[in-house]
Amino acid sequence: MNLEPTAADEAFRVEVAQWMREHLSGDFAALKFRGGPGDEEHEPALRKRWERELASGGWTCVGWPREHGGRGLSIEQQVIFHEEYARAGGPGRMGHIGEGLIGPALIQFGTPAQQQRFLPEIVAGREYWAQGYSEPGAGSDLANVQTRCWQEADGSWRVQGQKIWTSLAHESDWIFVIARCEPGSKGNKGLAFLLMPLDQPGIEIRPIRQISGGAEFNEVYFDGAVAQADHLVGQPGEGWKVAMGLLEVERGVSTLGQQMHFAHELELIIKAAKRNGRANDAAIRARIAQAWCGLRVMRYNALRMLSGGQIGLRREALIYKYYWSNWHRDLGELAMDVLGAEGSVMSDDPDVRPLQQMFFFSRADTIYAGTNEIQLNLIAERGLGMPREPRPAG
Amino acid sequence: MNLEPTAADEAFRVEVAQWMREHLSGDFAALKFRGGPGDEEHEPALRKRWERELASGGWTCVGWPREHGGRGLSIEQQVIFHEEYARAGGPGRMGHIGEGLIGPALIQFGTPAQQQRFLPEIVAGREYWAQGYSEPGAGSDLANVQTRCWQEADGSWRVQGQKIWTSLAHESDWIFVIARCEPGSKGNKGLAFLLMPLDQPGIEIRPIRQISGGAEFNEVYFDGAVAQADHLVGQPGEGWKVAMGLLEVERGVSTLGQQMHFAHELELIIKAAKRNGRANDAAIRARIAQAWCGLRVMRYNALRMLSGGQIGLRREALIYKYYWSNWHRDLGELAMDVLGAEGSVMSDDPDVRPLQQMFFFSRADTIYAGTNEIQLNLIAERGLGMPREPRPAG
Amino acid sequence: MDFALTDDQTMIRDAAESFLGDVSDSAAVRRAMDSENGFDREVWQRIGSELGWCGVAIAEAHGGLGLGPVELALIQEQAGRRLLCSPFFATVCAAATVIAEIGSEPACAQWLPRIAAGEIAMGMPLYGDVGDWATHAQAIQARADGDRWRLDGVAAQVADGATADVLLVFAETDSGLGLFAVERAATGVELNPLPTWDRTRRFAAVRFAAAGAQRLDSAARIDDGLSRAASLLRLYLAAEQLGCAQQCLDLTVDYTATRKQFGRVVGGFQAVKHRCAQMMVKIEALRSAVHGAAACAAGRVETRQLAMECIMARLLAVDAAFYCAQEAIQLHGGVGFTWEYDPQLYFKRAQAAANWFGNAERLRAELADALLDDAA
Amino acid sequence: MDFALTDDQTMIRDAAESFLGDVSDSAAVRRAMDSENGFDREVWQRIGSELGWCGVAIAEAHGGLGLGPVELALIQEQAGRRLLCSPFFATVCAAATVIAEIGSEPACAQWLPRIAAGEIAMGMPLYGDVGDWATHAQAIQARADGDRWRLDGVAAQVADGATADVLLVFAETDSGLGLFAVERAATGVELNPLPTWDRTRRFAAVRFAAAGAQRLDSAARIDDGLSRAASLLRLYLAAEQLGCAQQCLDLTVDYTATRKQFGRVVGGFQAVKHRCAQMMVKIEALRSAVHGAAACAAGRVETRQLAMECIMARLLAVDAAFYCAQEAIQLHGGVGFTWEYDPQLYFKRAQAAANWFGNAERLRAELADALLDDAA
Repeated sequence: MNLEPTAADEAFRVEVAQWMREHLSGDFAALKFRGGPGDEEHEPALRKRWERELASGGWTCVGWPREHGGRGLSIEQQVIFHEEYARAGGPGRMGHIGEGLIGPALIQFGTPAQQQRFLPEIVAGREYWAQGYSEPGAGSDLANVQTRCWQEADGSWRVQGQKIWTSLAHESDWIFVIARCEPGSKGNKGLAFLLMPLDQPGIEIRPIRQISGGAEFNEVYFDGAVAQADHLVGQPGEGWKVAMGLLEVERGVSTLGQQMHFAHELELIIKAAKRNGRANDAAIRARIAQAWCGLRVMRYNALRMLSGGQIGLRREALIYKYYWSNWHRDLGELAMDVLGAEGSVMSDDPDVRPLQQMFFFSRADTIYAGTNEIQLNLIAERGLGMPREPRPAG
Repeated sequence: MNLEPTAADEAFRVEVAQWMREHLSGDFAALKFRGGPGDEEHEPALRKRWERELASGGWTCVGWPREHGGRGLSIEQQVIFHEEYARAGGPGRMGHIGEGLIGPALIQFGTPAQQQRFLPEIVAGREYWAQGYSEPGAGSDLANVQTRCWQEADGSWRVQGQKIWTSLAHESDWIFVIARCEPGSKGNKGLAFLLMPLDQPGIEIRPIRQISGGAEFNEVYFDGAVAQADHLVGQPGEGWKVAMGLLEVERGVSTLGQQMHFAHELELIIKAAKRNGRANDAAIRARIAQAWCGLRVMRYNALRMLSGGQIGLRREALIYKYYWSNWHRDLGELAMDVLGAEGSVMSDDPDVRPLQQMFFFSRADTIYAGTNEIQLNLIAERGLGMPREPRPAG
Repeated sequence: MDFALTDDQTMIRDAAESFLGDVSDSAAVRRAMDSENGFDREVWQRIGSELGWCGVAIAEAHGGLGLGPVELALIQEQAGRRLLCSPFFATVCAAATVIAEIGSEPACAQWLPRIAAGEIAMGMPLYGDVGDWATHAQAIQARADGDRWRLDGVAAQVADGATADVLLVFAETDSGLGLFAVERAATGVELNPLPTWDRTRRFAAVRFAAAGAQRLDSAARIDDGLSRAASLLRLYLAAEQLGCAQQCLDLTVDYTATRKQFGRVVGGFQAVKHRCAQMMVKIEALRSAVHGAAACAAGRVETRQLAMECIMARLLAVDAAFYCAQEAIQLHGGVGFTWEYDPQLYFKRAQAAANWFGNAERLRAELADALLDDAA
Repeated sequence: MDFALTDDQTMIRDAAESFLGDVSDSAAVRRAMDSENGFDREVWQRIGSELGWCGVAIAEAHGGLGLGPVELALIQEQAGRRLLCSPFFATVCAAATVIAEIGSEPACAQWLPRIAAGEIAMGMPLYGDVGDWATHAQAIQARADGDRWRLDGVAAQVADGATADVLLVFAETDSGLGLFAVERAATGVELNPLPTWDRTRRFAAVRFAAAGAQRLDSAARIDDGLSRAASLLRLYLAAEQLGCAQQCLDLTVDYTATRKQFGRVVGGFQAVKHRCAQMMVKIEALRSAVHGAAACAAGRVETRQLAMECIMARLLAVDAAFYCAQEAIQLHGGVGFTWEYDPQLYFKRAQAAANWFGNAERLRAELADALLDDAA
């Protein structure tokens, strides 16, 4: 067990920090600390330009193998990259679905042709992706897919149905969709995983306005929308395997970058508390201390995840979503309690507005990607071997 | 809605307080504030004498109808009696099972002969009762009764089985038992309700030592123990009806007396906090304030219960057990946090020991008479009409 | 001792439930939220004229019905349940209470009948505890100008400030705190409507520049009166939040009764049932607290005891309203944080209201002072 | 950067798990609780001689194995899991750490080898934060008496005070705080064993009346050393509590897997599953915290940062140990609060330990001072 960085890692950290300092400037300076969850609608065009700026420095897809256009960084260096990116105030990544989800899935499950068609565009920041998993009737029951697909005589696929909670669909070029290709199949059997351009007649995107007033989520309606024959990933019927591979990938090193973002939020809270005097209240002080503890726990928990699970048999991975989402929701409450009545008024202050957005948007943290209730079921069943929830036929 | 007392009630309050002041003296002074939950083993003989002292003043069974030997007090006066009893430090009542449970059950379901045999002894403080409901395998599932009974040729009943959590069985003369009289019956069908003397060859009492070291609970083993033919209450097979009637009675006016006891505990905590300086800590102060709020809630909630349920359709009765037991458990934690390291050492100080006992014994509050989990099921199902828990055949 | 409602009280409650269910359903609330003034004038007029709620707690001598805190709390509970967008809260619960508790007899005689008749709407800041009122008053200086007064300074957040006919503020005079009424349309009054997250109750920042004002307080009443007024305001707000919390639970029980996941109705999962049960525990505890405190306010209770009772009710209300709104969002799942479903409305109200008339921490501290200075 | 255990560390952990599973099962713990001394001498001797744990974190120069906080924390976790009744905690985790961090070189050379060899047991008070140590030291006055010192005063709660060979206490000298060793059997030492609720770790009140003592501290080391020692003590206690919490969860999962209610295994109820899952969340968070803080302690971390990391671990430990013991009782149902079942043992330990080396409130306040004095 050794937390000391090597000299090479230290040098790499300096390199990233310096690049960020030099490039997150000029037009891009306005993007600092913007575009995160709850703020994803901020300046999408400029943020796409920023993605290409990153690409020009070789800072997209840093964890992908070199043969697929990535930088092939070690885990340690990926962590350092994400930390320094976040520390510098690097904006929320427009390309994260492509880089973090569909790219790795194509590297694992895609054909060489698919890889050649899609991966370079993701690396270069030229094509953006949206995900089509959740459905209105399914909620946390991801496998309850009602969207249908069928193959035409020419080999192309047609899709009919509806997806929901698709973030930034209106800013994306492509969507990956999981749809039922075997009529009458149930649950995770009989599904296909398809890649589809969003700009086509059979697809309609409708924004979902959420609690904070923004609308980064969408409903996506498919009415006979088309996917090319060679844009099926994996075999028909095995879409679930591809989809689950993606969800695993979601728990990657980027979590340490997320934590830097959280740390920045806690700094804003401390700043606000000092400004308005709440920093003198014992109860607020105690809660700030408690929040800081959570930050440390998340850091060490992530390091455990990256160390190969030797300490604790990957139980740390199982608790992570529940832990951070509830911690973050609490942080939102702390922020508003610190702001007091001032917090009730929508603010333009760059030190205040992010805290307000965080407060409202963090309400979604404990719901999306597995609600608290689902997470606790998983922890009990997979982590503790307790009996599974009964699932009546129906 | 009117919380102002009448002049007659005020006079009655003075009468009770004065009687208590005069009689809870001499030998009995040592009983002040003793004998409550967690302390029930304190001086049983003296406390039985105290019961007879109460009887001599007409202060036992104050809510029973006069024709059954009670005082026939109104609800308001019963409340006043219990409040003043507790305020004066009246000790935990040795006779409360007789007075509060089996007596009312006999008044409702007993034969005239049973009433004449048993009620006067309860009123006079000459016979003490224990209850035989819970069984080792049943826990919260009260209806899962395994103890069997059968009728002999001479009409007497024999009982075979085991009961558990029988408080003060070793200090009691009689026990009421619910046992299965119809072999093969299940759940709440086919049960009989029997009255049995404890001092007989077929009954063995074994104390259960609990967390605080005391042993006021017992296991009671029945090996062909006998109940007289005329000591069956209600019809064979209808024992559940009698038993449930008892549980309803448990939520009576005595709850307001219990609250005075709680208030006394909070006073001890405030005293301790002032003594050792914790009364200056903001967090302790906040928790004391919060505890006081809970006391007020319980008082008003009890007044709602007594007002006939007009405000809120008896929902206040449904939440009461859950509310008070969790409040009390929290109070125990507050007490120990106030005492600090001093609290880790068993104390003889009459200002400290009751708080320690309360801390440990209140762990049982959220378990006995319906665990938290059962209470929440009941609230959801009966209070909110949500679906019942599935009960697989078995 | 009788904790039951009288027949008249039950009638008032039932009428409020029925009326507000009609005129303040979700669609009506959303229309009001999107409107410039933030409320429906017709509903407000019906409340004043047809229903007579404006005078419920005002003495008969001042043109009211001479009922009291119990009745007004029952109406407030229904108003909270329906998130009634209306000048009712600032005018009837807040301003009328403050005037009645600390106003001079001429001031009461001038203003209370007009409020009772539903003729005027008043705006008022919803500051924290009594100590805060004095602090905030320092931001406004009052100087005598013949019979009248002139105000200079700012009130940061005035409820209904942009729409009320008259604004009621505390200001600093040479001889201490005073209560002043200013016509909203008067010269020297500058209004700045605030974009609050909760759109169901509007606020404006107000700047006074030598604005003409009338002084309302009676010096002799101010000490005791401020405390009693603060207690009543907390009670009315607690009652409102009881209604908010109840509606969150009702929405959640209804939603989970039909929504299916994993082939089962969501409401059948024990975790969901237990969460709803815990909402109910908090709500019924709050209901007991509100009714208890209201009964105290209606009875002969000394100022200090009343303060403790109303702090208690308000403390439970802060917690229950936030918890139930939070759980309503959580148990609605994905739709819970959308604009389209109602839980977010209650959540925003709960967050905003947490700061009105004292936040939980300040309330607990105030209560602890009373308890720990008192006990032997 | 590597957060994985080395092979040696894994071996130490596995050996501790296996040894303590044998010698410190529930029956053994109960025998020790009922014994006069409170521990099994044979087990203590095997720990010292056969297993070599006493020297794990002591430098090789002082006869130890020269390993460090990571290894000792791993042993402590298993000791906590099994509620090991032993002088190990007071002697090896507490006394040796304090001597190593603030002792003079001669004192270290004299005492650490004896501890490492398992030759002696030491008793020590487990005061709260560093500030407390100074306050409590004022209850004991030390005066020089030639080469040696004389102590007068009281130490209210000394861990293993009645059985240790040597007692280690802080006392007030003319020139400030000093650390002193006193033979338990010395003249002028009066011992009063305390009837603590937790019988798995014993305490005694100690009165000194001109008791002969040796001074151990090096004046130059005391400021920095006190803080580092406090950090390590908190870490070792946190590791122990991690083990306690884990065992509470394991006992509960096992019990609920067989116990039936309403015709179903109790562990199948969603409410029970979720509670167990929440225990696991707290435990795994604590595990991350303990391993992170241990890695910091083993590395090059400045005193102030180390203090923050160890407070963090200790804060999580207080909460997790109490919560898991509480839930173990609750989820065992009726038997949960009986003497016969083990949850009560962990519950009493959790309650007692909440006061050692700083309660949660003090720890949070200390951390807040560091965070809020620091941030821009």
